[in-house]
Amino acid sequence: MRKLNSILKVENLTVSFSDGKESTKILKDVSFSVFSGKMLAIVGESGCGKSVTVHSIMQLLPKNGKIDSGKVLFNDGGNEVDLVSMKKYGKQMRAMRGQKIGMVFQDPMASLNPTHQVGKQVMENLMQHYKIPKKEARDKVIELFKLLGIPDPEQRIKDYPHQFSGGMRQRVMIAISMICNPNLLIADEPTTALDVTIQAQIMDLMKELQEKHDKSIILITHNMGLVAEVADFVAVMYMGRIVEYGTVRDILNNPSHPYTQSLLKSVPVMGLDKNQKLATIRGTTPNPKDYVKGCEFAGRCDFAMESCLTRDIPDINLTNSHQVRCLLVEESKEVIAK
Amino acid sequence: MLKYIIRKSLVTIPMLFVISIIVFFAIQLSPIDPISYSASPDVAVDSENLEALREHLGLNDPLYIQYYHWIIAVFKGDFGYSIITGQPIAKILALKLPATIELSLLALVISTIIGVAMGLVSAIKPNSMSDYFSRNVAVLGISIPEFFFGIIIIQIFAIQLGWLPISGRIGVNDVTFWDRLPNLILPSFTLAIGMLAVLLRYTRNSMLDVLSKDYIKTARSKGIPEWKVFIFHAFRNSLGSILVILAFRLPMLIGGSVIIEMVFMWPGIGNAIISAVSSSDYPVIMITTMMLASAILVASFLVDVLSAFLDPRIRLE
Amino acid sequence: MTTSKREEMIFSIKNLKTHYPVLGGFFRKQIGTVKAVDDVTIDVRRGETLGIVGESGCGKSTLAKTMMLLEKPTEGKMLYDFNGEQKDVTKLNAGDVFDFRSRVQMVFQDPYSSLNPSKRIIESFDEPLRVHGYKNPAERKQRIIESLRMVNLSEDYLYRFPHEFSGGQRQRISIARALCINPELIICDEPVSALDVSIQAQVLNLMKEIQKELNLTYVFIAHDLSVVQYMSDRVVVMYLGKIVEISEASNLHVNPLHPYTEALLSAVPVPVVNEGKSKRIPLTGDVPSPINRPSGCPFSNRCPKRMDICTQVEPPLQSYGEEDHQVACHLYTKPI
Amino acid sequence: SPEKDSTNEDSTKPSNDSVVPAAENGGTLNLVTIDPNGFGERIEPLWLNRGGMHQRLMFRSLFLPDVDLQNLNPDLAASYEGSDDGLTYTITMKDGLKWHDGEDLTAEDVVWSIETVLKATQVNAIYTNAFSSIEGAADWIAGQSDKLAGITAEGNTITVKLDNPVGNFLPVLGQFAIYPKHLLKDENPLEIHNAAFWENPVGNGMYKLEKLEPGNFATFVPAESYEGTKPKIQKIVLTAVAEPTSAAKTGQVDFFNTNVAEFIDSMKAVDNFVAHPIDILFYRYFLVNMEDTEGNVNEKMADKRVREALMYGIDRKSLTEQLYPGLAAVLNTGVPPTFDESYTDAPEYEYNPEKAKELLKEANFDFNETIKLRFYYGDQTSINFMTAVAQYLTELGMKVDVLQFQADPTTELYKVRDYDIALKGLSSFGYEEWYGEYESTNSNMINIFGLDGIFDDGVAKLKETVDAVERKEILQELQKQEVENLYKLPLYTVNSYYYVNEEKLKTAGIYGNPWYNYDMKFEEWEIK
Amino acid sequence: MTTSAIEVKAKKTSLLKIRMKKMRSNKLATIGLLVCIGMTLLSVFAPFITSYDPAQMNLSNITQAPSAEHIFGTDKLGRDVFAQVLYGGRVSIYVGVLSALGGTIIGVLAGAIAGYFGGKIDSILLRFSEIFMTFPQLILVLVLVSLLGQGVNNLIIVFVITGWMTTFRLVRNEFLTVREETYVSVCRSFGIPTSSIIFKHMLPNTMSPIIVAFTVNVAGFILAEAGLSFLGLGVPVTTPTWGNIMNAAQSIDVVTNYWWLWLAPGIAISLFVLAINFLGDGLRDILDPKQ
Ligand SMILES: Nc1ncnc2c1ncn2[C@@H]1O[C@H](COP(=O)(O)OP(=O)(O)OP(=O)(O)O)[C@@H](O)[C@H]1O
Ligand SMILES: Nc1ncnc2c1ncn2[C@@H]1O[C@H](COP(=O)(O)OP(=O)(O)OP(=O)(O)O)[C@@H](O)[C@H]1O
Ligand SMILES: [Mg+2]
Ligand SMILES: [Mg+2]
Repeated sequence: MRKLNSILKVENLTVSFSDGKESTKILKDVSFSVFSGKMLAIVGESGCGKSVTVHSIMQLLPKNGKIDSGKVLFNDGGNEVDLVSMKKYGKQMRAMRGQKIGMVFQDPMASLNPTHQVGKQVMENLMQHYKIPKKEARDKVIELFKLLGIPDPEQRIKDYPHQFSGGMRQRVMIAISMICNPNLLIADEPTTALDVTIQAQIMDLMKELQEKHDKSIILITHNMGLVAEVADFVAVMYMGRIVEYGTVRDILNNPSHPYTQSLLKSVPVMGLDKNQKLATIRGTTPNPKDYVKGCEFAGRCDFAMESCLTRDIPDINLTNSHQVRCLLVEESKEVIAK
Repeated sequence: MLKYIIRKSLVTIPMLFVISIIVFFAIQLSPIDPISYSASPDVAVDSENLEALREHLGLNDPLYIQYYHWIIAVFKGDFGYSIITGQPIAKILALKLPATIELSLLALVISTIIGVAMGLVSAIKPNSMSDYFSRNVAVLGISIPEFFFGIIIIQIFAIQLGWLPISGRIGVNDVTFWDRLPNLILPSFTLAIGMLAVLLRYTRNSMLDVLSKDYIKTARSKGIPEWKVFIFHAFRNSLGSILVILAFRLPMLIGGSVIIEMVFMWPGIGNAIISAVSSSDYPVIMITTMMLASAILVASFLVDVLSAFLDPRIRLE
Repeated sequence: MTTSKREEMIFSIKNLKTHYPVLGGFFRKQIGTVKAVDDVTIDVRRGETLGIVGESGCGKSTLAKTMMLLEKPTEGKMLYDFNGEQKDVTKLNAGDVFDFRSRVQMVFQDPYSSLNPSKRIIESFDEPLRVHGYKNPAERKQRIIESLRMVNLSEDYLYRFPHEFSGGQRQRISIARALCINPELIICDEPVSALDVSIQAQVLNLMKEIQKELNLTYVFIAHDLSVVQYMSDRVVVMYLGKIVEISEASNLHVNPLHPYTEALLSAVPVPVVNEGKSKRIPLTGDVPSPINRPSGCPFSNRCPKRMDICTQVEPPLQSYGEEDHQVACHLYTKPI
Repeated sequence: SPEKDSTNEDSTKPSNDSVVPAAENGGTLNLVTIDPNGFGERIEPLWLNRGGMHQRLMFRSLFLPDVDLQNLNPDLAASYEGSDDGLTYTITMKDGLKWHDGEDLTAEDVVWSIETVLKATQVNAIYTNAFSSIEGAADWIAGQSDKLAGITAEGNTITVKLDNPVGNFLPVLGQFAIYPKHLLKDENPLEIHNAAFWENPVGNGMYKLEKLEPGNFATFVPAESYEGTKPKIQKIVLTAVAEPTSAAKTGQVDFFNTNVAEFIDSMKAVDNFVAHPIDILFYRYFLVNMEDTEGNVNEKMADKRVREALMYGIDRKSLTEQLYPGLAAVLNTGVPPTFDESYTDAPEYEYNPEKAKELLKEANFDFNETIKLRFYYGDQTSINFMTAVAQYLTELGMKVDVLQFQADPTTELYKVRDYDIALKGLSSFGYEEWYGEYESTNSNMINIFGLDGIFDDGVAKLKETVDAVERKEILQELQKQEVENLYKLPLYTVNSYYYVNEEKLKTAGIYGNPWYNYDMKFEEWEIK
Repeated sequence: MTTSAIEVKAKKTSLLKIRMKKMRSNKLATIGLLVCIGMTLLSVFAPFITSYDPAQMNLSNITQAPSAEHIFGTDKLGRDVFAQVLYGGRVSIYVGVLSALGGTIIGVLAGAIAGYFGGKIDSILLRFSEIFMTFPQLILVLVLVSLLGQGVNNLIIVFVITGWMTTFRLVRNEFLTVREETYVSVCRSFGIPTSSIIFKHMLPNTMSPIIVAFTVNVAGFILAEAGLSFLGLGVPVTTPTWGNIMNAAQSIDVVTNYWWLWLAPGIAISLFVLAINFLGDGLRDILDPKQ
């Protein structure tokens, strides 16, 4: 196994949203790395901060969102640059977006401009970053469309988004993010709006991009099955924190955070016996505003201890690739150590 | 696209037809006598020949026959005569419309440029000082009655300061547009105020709406400069609704100029309408109504075509 | 048609068609038809959970709404068992429709819009109860509290507004509301699709418990095959308004017959590392629009096992192998 | 054109007179029509209203009356002769008269004009009244003859035979504008006022139309064909303004007349203009609707004491003084008090609300009934006037409802007739029109007064009589009857003002009724 | 008929509380509301505020500039302008509110029916409203006024006839959206009567835009009344309304020399309409569920 180079390192990222006068911490101390040529999956329930994380990386947070602290170190061909230090819509940051980092959003219909031809929308990205003639750009787009399995690309680049099916639209989105050949691709729930058969097509395509073209990918999803199939690394988020991080094997075969465990067990799998009960998590996701101290999951955790709510929870390295943010693990580790 | 345009334009014909029927019969219901103009009550007139004229003009025919004659004549471009002045209505229109169009167009240009620009600035920086200012200007603009506004600026700019003429319009043929401009400024500005306010609000709202769309995020994720995001994506996409409101307002500019023309004594179609209405000059009322209705229909047709042109979802349906 | 006589039929749908007109042209004439549900025949048995699965737009919701008499069927019969008497519910008089509605209820997909945002929870419950003959206010309130308890919600919630609840709670409230008039059959149209996995599990568990407790019959619709399989006794697979396969739930993933079912199964990601990838049956293309469906078998244009006959003749739904396993595919067509 | 260049040169000052083409010599007279609708695209026909200055200068009649409208001077006619019985007139035309287009103007034009006016619709009743006494007029109007029998032309001589004497026949001819037969003979008389002719009319007067810019202005220059004294003013420019004061200030107008109180008020501030007030017979009065359209008596108004009460209850004097300062004079009968023929015993109805209330009480007036007060003048002064009247009546304890007529006034006044009292105006040539309204043959008024012809004899006599003394007697009688019946409530006469920019314009100083044709000695007018 | 006999506890709901709070924090809307109420009260209680009768003439005291005695001066009949503005407000506000109410009721009824049922009824009503919209409003008003006759109530009828379309379209569109909400299907699946679904379940959820539209309409009708009366075509000239008082300012003479005749009523109209518009704008934000 060759040495893994990280292409992106997120360090202690903290983001808050203001709502009038109040401000709520939505991301707390988020740190993770994305390795070259690997796919990192971020999983977690709705509202846990997955999208905010990637939007912070791209500096595309809405106006009321603010990065309070932390670094986003991007490896730009050997140069490590901190994206957070760049001006939001400045030249430097814009040079990153689209060219160095591509992004695919959840809803392919809403994410494409309905009044522009799809070809134009792809070309726009290319021509923003490379001074090349239109014709050449067009040829490149056609080429990419072919590669992404869009039939009849010469004709279809003139079409408008609404003339495409959901799956095809998502391919166009991927084309937009890929046209400048970025090394890092961020896909925020790219298949949630799609049917399973189409989801399978899109995921195969992304896997192929990653493997054949050596791209690094951040995939956001809440489908554990999908994670198992395509991801190399997994970060599990809960309430703005990464509670568990590791390789896909670490997480699926040895889930160590109670949250991860229940998440895995709460999904029915094919062939599950009808009479077997699904694992559930008590209660509902609390409001991030109400957070005071300790583990956010403590209130719903079956193994919660007193200390869970009173002290800061450290990240604990189980192996050098597997980290968990849970006191249970700390204790059992201590036990092992003893 | 062509098929779409043809289809849309075909819909307007029955509408016009229905409107012509309503206009005709509504006015027939009122007690207005179309030939009483020959007998002003201020002048002693012997009314014996009026009956002959009534017969001659077919006014004793059943209504549907009268309607038939009227609509056929209108189709042929014969709009009949004003019963007050005896002038052919076609000529009245030919005479008055240019003045109104001149006024309305200038108002349109002023309000569009200022309104859209202010709306854009507002939307780009919502809740900023300039946004706050623009929004209040907009509310003010729709709240002050235009005649009051007109009177105030006449008082200020014409009477107190004497910078601009109070009223009237110098002839079309003798001087260039630039010579008429001093007379145009006050009325067109007054006329523009309301429209400006509406456009400002509309532009702001639709820009804000579009800016919250996901595809704006996509555009930003391409690394294109913010101004391009605003212009090529946000403005381009809100243009549709802005143009819609613009086109819908267009005939209202003509209709809405009635009061302005009155205040500024502008010899346009609005003034003609007012005097037609206050003197019950019903052939003129009918034709001007039809004209304004057609203008509105044309405008809504334009709206359809424009939105189709701007929005491929409609165009390619 | 072979159905088991062992179990009692509660709702039997025969050759049901629900078509929507496509309007267009000069005079907004009908220029086509969306055959949202086309020639569907199903029997719902008392006490069972009948799962319906299929991709988006295949007509699941339309089928559910038609069964609930919210859409008018274009053709076909729907026989409901009114205490032993079978009546065609498409031809009921107003009073009987009412009776029907008190026996059959529906839970909808979207927990956020299924509660009236301007009404307190109690108000959302009150009117259905009143309409269904609970004249006494105190009795109504009692009934509401009971049904809320059934879904593990306390009566404190009675006077709250929907926006004060999470998605899972709302879906539970919706279920409680469907239950409050004591129905026999509940049609669930994707009740958990909009929920997070952990909440989904809560709701699924709850539904199972209630079913046992009240001896309910479910028609359970979802697009997630594993959820349907887990919930159901039998599973109906739909494609483009048609049923392509009906199978025992436990048997489905073991012995799928129809190529579409196979493909669907293979596309479902399994949360186990390094498995499944190799087995995937790639399906090319998208689901065609129900307006211009391919001739012959609706799946013929995407089917990896397509034969010549498939584009010409529509395969009938026939039993294959076991009695309760039906499939509409030429691969299994028995010579008649 | 050279005029255009000159305007462009001094385009530094954007004054309105830059439109006005400069005259070569003799100066330019600037006239205006006051019309918020701006300049039209034609010259108005003259048979309904004899018209403004420019019309008077373009079209002539057989005679040119003095400023008093009675003494006639020759104009198109050289001389006339009337028979003693007043039934035959022989009029001799001048020789060599020409239309502005060079065609001969002959007796034929006059005969044709008289024949045509009888069949035309937009015609002042003074013509129809006078000319329908011509022999055979009834047949002619009814289309039963193809010639108006009573009028013949032989060479230069026109002979008119009347069925009965018409007192003001010749003064009427002095007002009657002769139209060119050769240009209008193919028009339908009913619609002659709509003829395209009026866009470029060919006249016979001192000035001819030079150019008419529709919507803009018209210019007039002295006509070569005019046989009289050539005028000094070489050009007349006619434009339209919405209100004259600004035009007066900017020099857009040198001479105009108006009877609008507001303009008269605002003209006080314009120094270089001199105001010349003139008395004219422009009546304002209340028409009392005595019968409804079905012929039932209007109970509210039937009692004369009620009508008297109204006269006492409205302070006409203060109203006219405040609303029409210097412009209106209170009227008690059809003959204004300042005139010789006025009936001195006529009650003056001095403002006396107590008496009014008493009268109402005596008449058992039902105060629960609402009095419908209507008017059709839209100007602010009239509105104020009506508002004030309503207030006076309210103070008498009456319920009033004041509205401006919605449909056309003629229909509202005579056909719909949903009113009790309506404000009406009447522009009269003589007293005949005022009293003619009482005639039982008056097709409009008969319905309103429901008269049984009590005025008929007197009015007929008045119409026939020329002699001033006799006329005075008849008028006294008529006024007495009028006072007795009180069907019309006389209010005031609105006079008129001429405004002359005397710094620029020198006139002959003769100012008469602007609605009628009279000799203002225009040839003497000069631009200083 | 008791609707929900289970008494709904008058516990102040958080929703209402939030809205009240929002209202209070929206200064312009609060000021707008206060000004509207204030001016309405001034008009209603005019007799307690001024001793002058607005109709009382005093021909010896005409066109007086404002003074201590007549704070807004007197008009051409010597009437007190302040009293006229006060009393004029009564009619102006009455016309505005009643017309808006009528237009809203018709618009809501038609819109609800069109939006809920869709199909043929919808197309017919839509076409109908299109025809009304196509007519130049001013002319329609004028023709109707000439048919019905002048008068305050007739003007209101005319305004209602010509002014229901915007509310109709708004409500229709709202209903088209709300119709897709699941709870409507829920009601139907319970067999709740259609009228009850429309008016008891759907209508309350479209109330916010209706209320906003109502305020906008009140402003619009007050302006329309003023415009028509200014032209002399609205309310009978003897009824004082803000527009009628300004009718006098049609002549340059008045504009130039008697500023108090038009300034006071002009400001009254502008202020009131401005206040309503600020209130409406505020309500738009306050009632917007998205905010
Ligand atoms: N513009 C915003 N203003 C205020 N809070 C926001 C905003 N956007 C997101 N949030 C909050 O941030 C938190 C995380 O949101 P985020 O969109 O990252 O969730 P997610 O994990 O992507 O969920 P999903 O699976 O639903 O997409 C949520 O609690 C949300 O309420
Ligand atoms: N009212 C309607 N008018 C016309 N077509 C309709 C209507 N309702 C549904 N359809 C069409 O009928 C087909 C089936 O729709 P249906 O909602 O039943 O699908 P579904 O299986 O429930 O899909 P999903 O999983 O997205 O809910 C679709 O193509 C849809 O576009
Ligand atoms: Mg997200
Ligand atoms: Mg569905």
